[in-house]
Amino acid sequence: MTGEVALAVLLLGPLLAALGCLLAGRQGSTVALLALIAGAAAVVVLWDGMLRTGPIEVRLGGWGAPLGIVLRADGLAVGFLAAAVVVMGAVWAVARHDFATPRARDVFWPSSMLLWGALNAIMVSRDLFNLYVGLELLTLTAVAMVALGRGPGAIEAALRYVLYALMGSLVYLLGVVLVYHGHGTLDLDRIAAGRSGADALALGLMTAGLAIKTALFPFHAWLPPAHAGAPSPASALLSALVPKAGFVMLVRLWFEAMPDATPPAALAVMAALGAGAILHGGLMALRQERLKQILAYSTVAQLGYLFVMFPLVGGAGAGTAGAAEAWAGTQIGAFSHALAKAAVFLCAALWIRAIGSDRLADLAGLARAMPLSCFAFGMAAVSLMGLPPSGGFIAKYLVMRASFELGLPGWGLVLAAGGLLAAAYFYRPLAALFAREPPRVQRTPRLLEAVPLALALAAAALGVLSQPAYDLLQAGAPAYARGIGP
Amino acid sequence: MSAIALPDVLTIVLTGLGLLFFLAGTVGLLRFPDTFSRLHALTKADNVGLGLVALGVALQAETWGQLARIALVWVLALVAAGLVAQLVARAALVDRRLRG
Amino acid sequence: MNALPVVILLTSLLPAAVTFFLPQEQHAWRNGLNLGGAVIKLGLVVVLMGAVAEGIEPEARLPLAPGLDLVLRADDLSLLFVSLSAFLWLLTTVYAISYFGEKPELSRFFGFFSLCVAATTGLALSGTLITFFVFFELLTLSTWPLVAHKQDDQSLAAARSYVLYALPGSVAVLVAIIWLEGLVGTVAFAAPPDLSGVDRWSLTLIFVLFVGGLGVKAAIVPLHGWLPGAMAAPAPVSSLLHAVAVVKAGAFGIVRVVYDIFGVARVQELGLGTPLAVVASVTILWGSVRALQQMELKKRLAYSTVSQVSYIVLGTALAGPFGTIGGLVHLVHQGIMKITLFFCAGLYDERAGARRIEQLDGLGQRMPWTSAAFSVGAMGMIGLPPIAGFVSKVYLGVGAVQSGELWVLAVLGASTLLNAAYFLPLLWRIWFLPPQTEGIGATPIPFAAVDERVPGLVVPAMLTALTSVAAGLFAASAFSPLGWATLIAGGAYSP
Amino acid sequence: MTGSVVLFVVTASALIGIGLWGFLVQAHLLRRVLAFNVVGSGLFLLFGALGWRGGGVDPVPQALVITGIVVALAATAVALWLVGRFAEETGRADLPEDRREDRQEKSSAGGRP
Amino acid sequence: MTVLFDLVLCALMLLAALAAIGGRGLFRATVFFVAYGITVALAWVRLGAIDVALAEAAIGAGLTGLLLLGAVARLRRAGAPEFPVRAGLVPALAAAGVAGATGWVALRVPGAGGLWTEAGEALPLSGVENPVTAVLLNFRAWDTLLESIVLLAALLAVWALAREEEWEAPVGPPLHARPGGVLEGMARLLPPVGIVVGVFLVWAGASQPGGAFQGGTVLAAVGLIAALAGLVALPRPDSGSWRTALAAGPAVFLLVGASGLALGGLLLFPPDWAKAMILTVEVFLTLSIAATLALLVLGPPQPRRMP
Repeated sequence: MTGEVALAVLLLGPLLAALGCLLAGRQGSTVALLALIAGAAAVVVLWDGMLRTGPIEVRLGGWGAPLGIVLRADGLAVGFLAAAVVVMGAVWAVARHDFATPRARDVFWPSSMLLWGALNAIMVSRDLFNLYVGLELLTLTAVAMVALGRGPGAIEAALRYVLYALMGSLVYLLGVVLVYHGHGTLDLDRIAAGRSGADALALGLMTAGLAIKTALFPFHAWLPPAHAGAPSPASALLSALVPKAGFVMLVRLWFEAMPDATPPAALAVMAALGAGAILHGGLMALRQERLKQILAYSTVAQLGYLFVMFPLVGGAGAGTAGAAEAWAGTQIGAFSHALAKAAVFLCAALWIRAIGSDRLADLAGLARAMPLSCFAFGMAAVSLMGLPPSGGFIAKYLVMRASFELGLPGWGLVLAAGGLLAAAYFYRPLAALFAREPPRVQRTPRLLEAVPLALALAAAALGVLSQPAYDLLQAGAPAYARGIGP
Repeated sequence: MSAIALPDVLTIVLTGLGLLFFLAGTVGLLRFPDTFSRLHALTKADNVGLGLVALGVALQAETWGQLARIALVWVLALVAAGLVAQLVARAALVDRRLRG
Repeated sequence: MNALPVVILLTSLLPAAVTFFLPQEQHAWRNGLNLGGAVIKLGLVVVLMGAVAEGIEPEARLPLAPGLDLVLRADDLSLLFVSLSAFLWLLTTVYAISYFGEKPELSRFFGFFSLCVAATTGLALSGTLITFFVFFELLTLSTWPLVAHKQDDQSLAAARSYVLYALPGSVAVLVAIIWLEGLVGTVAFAAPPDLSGVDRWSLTLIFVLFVGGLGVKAAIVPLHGWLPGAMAAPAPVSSLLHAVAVVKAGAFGIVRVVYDIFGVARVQELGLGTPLAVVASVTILWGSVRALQQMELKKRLAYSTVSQVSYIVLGTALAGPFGTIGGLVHLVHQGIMKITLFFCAGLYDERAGARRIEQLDGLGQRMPWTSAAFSVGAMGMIGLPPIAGFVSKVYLGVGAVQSGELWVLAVLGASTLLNAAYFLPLLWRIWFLPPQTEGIGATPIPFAAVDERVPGLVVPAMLTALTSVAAGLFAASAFSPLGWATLIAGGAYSP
Repeated sequence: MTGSVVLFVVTASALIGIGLWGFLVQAHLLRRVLAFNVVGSGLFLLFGALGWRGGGVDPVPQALVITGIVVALAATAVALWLVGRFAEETGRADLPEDRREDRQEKSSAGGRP
Repeated sequence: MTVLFDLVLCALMLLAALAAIGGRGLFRATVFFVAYGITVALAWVRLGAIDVALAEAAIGAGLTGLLLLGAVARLRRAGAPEFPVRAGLVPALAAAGVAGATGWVALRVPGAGGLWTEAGEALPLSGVENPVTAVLLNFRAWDTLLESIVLLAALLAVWALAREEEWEAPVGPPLHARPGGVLEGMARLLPPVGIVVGVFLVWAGASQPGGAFQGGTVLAAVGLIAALAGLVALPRPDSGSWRTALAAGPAVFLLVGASGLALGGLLLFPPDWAKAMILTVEVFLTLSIAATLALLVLGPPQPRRMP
């Protein structure tokens, strides 16, 4: 019962808080803080309940699968819920000082709570149409945040984002229509039980739609301007959390709902797109002049990492221990990317507040003036490069080992090359920070600098204490992810 | 065809007449030179046409509720047509004076 | 007892964590913390030495993820490297404290300094390949800020080239590890994996990847480009980097790969022994020739390091116990002697402003203690008895004969001559030539004002010089580096 | 499936095709939003037509379509106001990547600001 | 006979859609889009889904058409150039491919029968007679709750477009209704009728086609006429009363849903209480939907500079 209450707090809490922030106006951030504290407590309860009794399932309104909506908090969901709370808390701490004007404050706080609520709803939902509505809410709040950006390109970036998102959600919805026609239900587990001739086309359409929402390689054009244009605390949320929702939906569709509707060739195509993302994102990040653009293209590349696991988990390797390792490694990689990417964007937020610009030339020598946030940036960069000690490294190691064990070493080498590319494009800002003469810096309270440091240390800790994260993922993981045959 | 009941015959005749008025209105719209005469044609013909069609359909209504609704539709359409015609005419006048 | 390796690791990890947050002016706290850590570490290493001598091999295990555990395990080979790094870290800390004095950014320096030693200790004490890799990477990350410490263009360029070499190297090592573990499962040094089932082609490729990746740090010829550039770093860094931490880590890695993973017999059977020996020899000769051409003292010492480290690699490449012992013992001897030379180079630079060779003329009169230490180190490097260098070269020679690779003798002879060629002129200038008062040779500090009496700098140099001599004289005793090396070699060759 | 439902399914698919073509090929932002709405209504029509049973449409698709229409409206409103603001700021109604300079721009009858 | 009507209707739909997308002028395209919306509503009537027909006509054709018209006017004011329609082979092939595949699969794959029976069985327990409202507000209440939040999120996104200094200005376009003119006269006549129809729609939703969204749209239209005619002061984004109206619907829905926890399940409507709970939720929801839709049409706060 407590599990259901905790889930209710995590689902209804953020939405109520958003309404509270809308009404509270100036006290918006305090309402948000209360919601975050409640949310954190709920996640802890869920985490503990999950480990003891396995996944927590809630039949909304008591109606159950075919007619009503079923929510299920399994290891993967609780992991992302935890990552979301941590990132939201950090963004709250930095954003408190940033959004002073009434317009920014009255839009940012409700939107951020709605974004958090939508993310929680998507992670635990087992119903295709419910996932659609959650994804749409997530996208609209994200567009609102991009539109808040003060830069010249913010409106254009928001417009391109909305256009891509519109078409993405419609293509996904077309897939949902075909699934309903073929299976007569929208619940993931019931879809897995049945087979229908429309599965292949439906999955193709849904994947195309979600690929647009997750900014997977050919459809990523909207992400860099949007995440660079948005105000930095907002882009921390956008980069760290929003694309993960689309990714989790894809994972549930491909491996839980329709495991055998996916020919091995399709799995290889997904991984190839991921590899394309790593290559394109990395090369483009090397050529950017502004820090936030580098970080945005880094997100495009890091999202590519997540898709490399598809041929390892599905296809020939399905059900083997290697597949379970690749799956767990990718999820830990997603968690540590969320933490590390939020950390680097929050560092960018602090630096832009301190020196007014995020051009690499202006950042020269900042290590002397703001040592704490520069150290945090370095730690987070280490995790994003996949070097030990960090969650990124554990993820890269697990997926690479799985790829070698399953006889597909090519994908492992793609990850290795991706790590090198990440090192290359992170080296330029790091070297700039280390230059000699510090720029004129507006005083930033030390406590604020500790926020990205905490996130970066969390990402590093994920590398050292990854066993609890692994146990969480295994508790309630679907069969294919536990190394047991499908 | 056995003898069709009187109301059905009336419905067909009335709706047929109504459509004729609509046709006249549309022809007027296409043929007349300037905005004002087009407006004149449209409002007159379409309103009468709608009245006739509404009357014809009213004959088929079983309950008073349906009859009331059809009447409400007709009244609202009339008011809306009159209002829109006024506004479009005023806008055309202002536009002509600006460009005149 | 099993917790001992972890505590040894913490003695440098904790000071690092605390030092980062110490404000600049807290000199007393910072120095106390680091020195305390170093002393405790040395004491614990001695305790560990006793335990390992009695055959106990303490092990600590921290599970990270499935099949990925951080394992710290002390065996005789790891102890050899840990004792070297603990001893030299203490001296280098003393040296660095007085070398920097009041210069800025010390908390950052000492933080990364102890982090770097923590990585070296972890690397030495690692029980499995993956643990070794984690600390191998941590070493790269923690040494980057040390090389770039002065934050001027030259040291930033040096740090950049260091990373440019090191990261691809680490990817090579990672791919090799994962490929090997994909074939035989998790690899622990305690129980060498059974490689019989694996085909020759992949084994050879894995070996090449390992040697290539580790070779970057061990500065084997084509991959040594970063080492001379790293001279831009302050003296304590270049001495710790080149005598103890980075360079030896690479060599130690190769030793681990050859002895505890492939096994000497399999390396010879795969026909990889001779090519490795050839590469090492090329490095030895190439390093010495390049050292000859350098006119800057620290650059010459750097190239000398490039060639000396390859002695260790040469030792491992030679089949037969003597070659192995020679290589292993040189790991320690070269460390002690080279750090002496770098301490003295730092002294000459700091106290006399002498960086180029010609500026050394006549410094023997003003800086007798430093020059004496420098001479001991130099002669040791050449291989003159009774200093430690001689012992390793003898064993390497005998090893060469034993393994039937006679051409190696020629290489050793040639390199000894070359060592003499680039060290003796220095000694000649220091002791016998009159000081140059003005012109390009003159040192910026007027000759009369040169004063070496800074205990914090001179004492460590003297101590390391004395240790070099002691290691040579008391080579026969059980607790000398030679004794340990023989113990290890015994293990490697027993069935 | 009776004849008219098949007809509606075919028409709905055709509408999706027309809308998708409009969205992909048009450069003018307002037309692309309009095309998005055409795809949306076509898609919902398909959903309803496939859910046709005897006298009416299965209530679940009906409810989902109503939800879908409202969500589509919300998204369209945001998109249109963004297009308006974008036009006010840049004086253009197409995204930079869609602009082909060789196209001769015919300025409409609208008054200059 | 009816198949012929459907054929004509479908032809009309396709023609209207093509004209809307390919039409020469922007204004012409918008007008055809509204006509297209009406034909789609008719198609829903032909399919027997009256609730959806209402929604499609009110929201799909009505409000969306209004938004498009507003956008056309704004683009014209901003002087954005129009340009002719471009043909494109590859997009055409892609679109035809997707459409063809969808149609082919939809026709070839036998339907799995949907949830007609389950909904029928559960209807008596749902507290309402209209199965669509039952699904909307009971079986899948969580979807509808999120949907009402989506409207609020969209409004926040629209308000985010206001420039910093315009935040205090009232929302809506510059007004130029003549005081005492025809529009104002109409604005006095229509609202009472509109409110009656809207409330009726919401109330009837429990048993016949209708519901919160359709009723809310009618009430929003009434509000818009009154506001555009200048009878009602245009709201400002930071006015407390309007924000309470916006938040009321979702807040009540959330609280009722949460109260379900005490009765044994999230968003649980126990059969005997269901009708009362659903109606209270529906009333507040309609209020919020009407306010949100009206504000969505009025757009971000704009300074009162005359065109």
